[in-house]
Amino acid sequence: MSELTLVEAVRLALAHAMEEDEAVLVLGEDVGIDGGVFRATDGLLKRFGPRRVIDTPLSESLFVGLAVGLGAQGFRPVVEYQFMGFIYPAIDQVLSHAGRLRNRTRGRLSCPMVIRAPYGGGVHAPEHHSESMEALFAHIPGIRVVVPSSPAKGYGLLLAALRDPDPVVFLEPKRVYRSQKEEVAGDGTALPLDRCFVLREGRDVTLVSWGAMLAETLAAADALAEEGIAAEVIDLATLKPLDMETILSSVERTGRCVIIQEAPLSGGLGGEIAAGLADRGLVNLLAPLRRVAGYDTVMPLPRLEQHYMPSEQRILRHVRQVLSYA
Amino acid sequence: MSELTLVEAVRLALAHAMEEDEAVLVLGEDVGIDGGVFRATDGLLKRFGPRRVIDTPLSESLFVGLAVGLGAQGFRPVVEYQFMGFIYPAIDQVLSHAGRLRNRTRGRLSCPMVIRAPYGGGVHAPEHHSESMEALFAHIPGIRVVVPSSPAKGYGLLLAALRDPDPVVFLEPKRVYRSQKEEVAGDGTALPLDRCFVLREGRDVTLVSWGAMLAETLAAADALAEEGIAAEVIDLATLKPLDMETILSSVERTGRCVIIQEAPLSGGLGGEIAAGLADRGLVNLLAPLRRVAGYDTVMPLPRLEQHYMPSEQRILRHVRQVLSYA
Amino acid sequence: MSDVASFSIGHTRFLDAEGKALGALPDFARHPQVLIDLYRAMVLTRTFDAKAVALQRTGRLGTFASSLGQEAVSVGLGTAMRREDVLLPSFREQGAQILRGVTMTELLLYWGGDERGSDFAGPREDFPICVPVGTQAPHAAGVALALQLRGEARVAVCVFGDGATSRGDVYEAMNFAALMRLPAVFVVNNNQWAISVPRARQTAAETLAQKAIAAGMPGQQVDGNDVIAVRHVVGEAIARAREGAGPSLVEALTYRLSDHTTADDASRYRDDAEVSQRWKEDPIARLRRYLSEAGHWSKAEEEALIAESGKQVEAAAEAYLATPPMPPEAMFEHLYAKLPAALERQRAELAEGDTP
Amino acid sequence: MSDVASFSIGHTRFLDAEGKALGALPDFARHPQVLIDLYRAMVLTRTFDAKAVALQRTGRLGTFASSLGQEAVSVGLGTAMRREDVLLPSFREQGAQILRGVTMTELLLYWGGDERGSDFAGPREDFPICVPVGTQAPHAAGVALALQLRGEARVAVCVFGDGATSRGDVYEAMNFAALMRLPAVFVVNNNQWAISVPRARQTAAETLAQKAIAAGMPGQQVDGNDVIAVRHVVGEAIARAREGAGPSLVEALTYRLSDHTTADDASRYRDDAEVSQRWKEDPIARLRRYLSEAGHWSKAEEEALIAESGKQVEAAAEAYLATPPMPPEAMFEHLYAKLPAALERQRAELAEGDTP
Ligand SMILES: Cc1ncc(C[n+]2csc(CCOP(=O)(O)OP(=O)(O)O)c2C)c(N)n1
Ligand SMILES: Cc1ncc(C[n+]2csc(CCOP(=O)(O)OP(=O)(O)O)c2C)c(N)n1
Ligand SMILES: [Mg+2]
Ligand SMILES: [Mg+2]
Repeated sequence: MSELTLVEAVRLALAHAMEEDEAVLVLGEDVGIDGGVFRATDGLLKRFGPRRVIDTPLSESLFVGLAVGLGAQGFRPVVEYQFMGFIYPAIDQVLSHAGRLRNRTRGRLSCPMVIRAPYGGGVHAPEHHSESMEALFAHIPGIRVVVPSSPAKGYGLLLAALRDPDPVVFLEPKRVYRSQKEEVAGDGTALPLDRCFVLREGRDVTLVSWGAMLAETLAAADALAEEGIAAEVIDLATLKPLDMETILSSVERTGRCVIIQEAPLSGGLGGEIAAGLADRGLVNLLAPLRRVAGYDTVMPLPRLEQHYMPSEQRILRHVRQVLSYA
Repeated sequence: MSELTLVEAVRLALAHAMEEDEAVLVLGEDVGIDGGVFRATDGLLKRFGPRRVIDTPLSESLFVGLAVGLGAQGFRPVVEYQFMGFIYPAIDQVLSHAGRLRNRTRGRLSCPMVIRAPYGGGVHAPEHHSESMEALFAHIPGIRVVVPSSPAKGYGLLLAALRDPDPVVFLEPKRVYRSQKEEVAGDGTALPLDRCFVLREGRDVTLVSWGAMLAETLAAADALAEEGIAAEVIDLATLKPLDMETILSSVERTGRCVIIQEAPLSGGLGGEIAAGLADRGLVNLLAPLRRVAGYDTVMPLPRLEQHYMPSEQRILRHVRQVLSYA
Repeated sequence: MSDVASFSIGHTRFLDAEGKALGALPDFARHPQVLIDLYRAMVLTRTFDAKAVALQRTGRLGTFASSLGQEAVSVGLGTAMRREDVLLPSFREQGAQILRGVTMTELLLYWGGDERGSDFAGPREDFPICVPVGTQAPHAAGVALALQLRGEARVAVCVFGDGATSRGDVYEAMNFAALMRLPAVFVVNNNQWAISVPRARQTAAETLAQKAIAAGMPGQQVDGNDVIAVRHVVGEAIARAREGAGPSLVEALTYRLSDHTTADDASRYRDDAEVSQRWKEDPIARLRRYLSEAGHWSKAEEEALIAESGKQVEAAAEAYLATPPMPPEAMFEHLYAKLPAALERQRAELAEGDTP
Repeated sequence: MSDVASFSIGHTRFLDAEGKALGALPDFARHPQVLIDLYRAMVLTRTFDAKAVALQRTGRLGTFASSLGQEAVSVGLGTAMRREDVLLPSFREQGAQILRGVTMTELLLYWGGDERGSDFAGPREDFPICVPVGTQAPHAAGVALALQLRGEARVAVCVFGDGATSRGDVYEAMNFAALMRLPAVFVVNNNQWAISVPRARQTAAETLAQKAIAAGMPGQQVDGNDVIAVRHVVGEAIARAREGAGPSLVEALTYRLSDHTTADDASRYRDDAEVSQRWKEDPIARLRRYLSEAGHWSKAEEEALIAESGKQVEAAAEAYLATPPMPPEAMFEHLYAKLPAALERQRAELAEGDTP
């Protein structure tokens, strides 16, 4: 039981899974002696050896394909992509094979794997290092997409992903990597996949978000609380499959909902949530469903990135508008 | 002026653009002497020669990258991917470069290009040949995504795409390729991008769809008409950027909307449309917003594909439910 | 300028186009029965292909890729493998798959549009047919890494075409396999065409075997119409891989005598004259000539084989045609190990079917 | 087995590590001023790198990739190119970029997080810095195809690192370039490391130059710490490409004396001993020794150069630091040639900024 950062929690979960299951392997660029560019795999090479912690050549389209072969043979590969900006060559293998192998062989072959990648902006990273493209994966059948919002969530959700029999894309908000410390039991207890977490209860409005944006979302909820407005805050956690039930029952009580995402607005996951509410929860809506999101622009380089990312103030502006409907 | 199929209309538009603009080149697998596996480029090699109609090696991750270089040098490459199922290795170049070059160089360099691919199910094609993943592209900043629903739309929209200064992903529903003939002026008149088309006006309910699904959608509208229900039918045509205004004004009149897509439900473009309506059009809604879509499953092989794709009957079932709300 | 590295690509062939031995044959080929079994496997493959094409032409099968003229490649490598090895095929290795226990009924189910065709009752660890060209190469590297990590004396054998050698992921897979000295063998079925693109328009490389040099592993050519040579060369490559000597690439030179698939019309892009020329290299006729000359094969045996192969194929076709489709709900059955609750509503929606 | 193809990889070097000529130098090197200019360019590059690292350490620049120890590669190829040629760099070719007219202020703006750093006032057709490793190789093939189609005597020069040679798209680009005999030259800056992955763990290939063999084009090695050799070998490759003789690959053997970037700590994965050893190969010291021995370079000239380079770099840094950021709306300005109406609402939203 100790206070950990997200990157430490990720490392702890990886070590635990490698300890409890011989089949778990870690592959990626610089995951060995360097411990990964964010140090998420630091110490694993020393502890588990070069047969289970494998530094790969610079071949992004290869890794998920390797994992398909390893998974079909009973291993549980964990593939680290150094940044989400370099994961795109792997979409072919995720879409054409990883998410399909079990179905296309009627269960004869399957390929459990965890595809890890740091993602998102706000850390003044170089070009191509700050995008949020989780929605691309959330549309792909046969996989899971999970995004932790805090150290404890990171530990529990990653453990669950590492034990899951199907492919999981696990996206780690690097803005959270070292920004907060949290108690992490570290006792091997996993958190459930496929469901959202209600971080804070409230009757006036439902705020739905995931990953790094929960910081601004919770800050906005605090600001609202001071005005006597009780916002319910939901952490999506598993983006695919999406637990609409939790969101629906919250909005059934609040009647209002604002969805906050860092990714570009159009085609982002916020649309899926709003669509689910507009169908199954419409009768409960007292106000328009609002999305506060990144713009449909190229993610700006660091000098402008803070103007791109939804701020607490922007969130508050929209929440107030949503609350203004009688 | 003559009756053409979609594949003939595509060919006509390509020929017209190559005729009017020396900078237009066609690249892809088997686009030359074979005329493309669907014959969309048939005759172009003979007419424009091997310098402008280039058969490429089997290197899908290369083509869009080539087009970026060609576009930056003032050419207007048209890249054909044989089937959408093989376009995924190119997402990296579309996302990391094609959609960004103009912005990241502040307009110094740009890369006009048209990325063509047949897509969708319903023609009993082999594995990996029938998916509908347009939503992956509709989330990528800096590009356009266009889907024609008929021969005339195909001709006019493709011409517009070929003249557009920015990258356009042009997805051709192969179920429509030869299923219908339509008058195509063929006089070089382009259709506008960035806006939807109202195919049929109606006051009772708005049906929104795109590409091949408009066949079932219009059939459903016919069936409803016989019962005296007037459905307005909207063809999205340009999926990104999305013309919400046309949809909003329609639903403002009808108060009801059903969105029909062939792609898997979750994370599909239907969600974006519903989300836009649930925000800016909520006050006009008389009934839940319903999406009729493919399932979040792997696209089944031909023996079951018809059960996967939304049928006229399925559409009618949901429209009736939406109409049942007082 | 001083040379720091040099390489060469070899070519192996035992029987010429007339079926004459060019020298001593490898040991296994001294036993007539072995050669007869190779011959029978090639004939069965050709018979199966003909039937599949016929089924497609009559609307009872989907698009199909025949291996006409390339039987020596798939049969040669299929017999060079051990049962416990793992095959990662492209979509033209039915010859090898049948030898490994994939039933012809399963193959027809696959091409007929039924996922059960990839649920092999026989070789449970073999990969299914791979349609996205070259994408099975990374899987082969992954399988080989698994075999190496477990210290098993097994080999992953990956097959793809000449066109696939232009795919970056195939290069990445070979580069990784060589780096890790994985127990893998990559076989290129160089049938000279990638649909309408001839070998010469695929790459400027003099040989496809030399693609191995970039990966840092051995590469060699073999006469892909000489089943004895294919079995021998692939067999040696597999033996080296099994002993831990690392992967290699074998380019089998053959020719696609058929259209690319039943959806293709090769007359649009190649001369019939070229095709008739290539018929003279037919791997089946070649081995038959050798066997008859050597007195190991008679007209009577030939007729019996034709009849027997036909029967087997007919039986498989009947079994295929008699197999009803899966229920629609099957599309949810193996999507995940356990269907997530969030998808239950969709399964229910599917169950409602077309009731308006 | 008969050989059907053979290949060899050559290596070129003119000056040894002590700056002694190993034989006759290429013509251009007979003119002291040419060598002095090469020397000055390398020193300026190193001075710039040092300043950029200092700015990052003091929080005034983002992550930066120094080219310490690799100046001969970028300066050698930069001087081998003609103004009208097109450079497609990775992120460590500042030496070549500066020679081609990219201002040091622009380079600092880029690394400082400002898109205007890629809006080169000088070489308008050169590509910007490319961060996704190897993804500029397909662009180079595209640019070269454009130059070829227009029949221009210009060449696309693409640079990437040893790690990039493991990328499938780099292979695909080289294969296509060779197939089409494009006017392109691919240069590998083999600095022995891809962050923490040493050259030997990147590929089993004995050389990186032999990656060219898979593509069917010439490949050769050059001493990347000998700027004369780099300029000569790359110059010959460019000349061949310009004459229509097709593309080639040049592997420049050098060493990354710095951390990978300012975000890296190389002491985690490599010995200081190795690094000190490699300092003996320093390309700048090497050429300085040669020039001084030959009496073309004095201590006074050295001091003057250091001072002058420092001044230039300081001026560039001040101009960078004095450049205010673009207005937030700039993110919509060059997204499309003309902003689609659908995005106007978002631009308006951005304009509202943080008003709650
Ligand atoms: C990645 C990918 N691109 C395109 C296709 C369409 N296609 C199917 S087979 C084929 C040609 C393959 O040529 P080759 O690798 O030589 O194999 P062959 O068909 O000749 O056996 C193409 C382009 C595909 N299936 N996969
Ligand atoms: C496609 C991609 N993968 C990973 C990274 C992260 N990264 C940046 S540089 C680098 C190593 C590149 O090594 P090399 O090609 O040798 O170039 P060098 O940095 O040594 O100049 C890596 C892995 C990246 N920028 N792009
Ligand atoms: Mg072929
Ligand atoms: Mg390097």
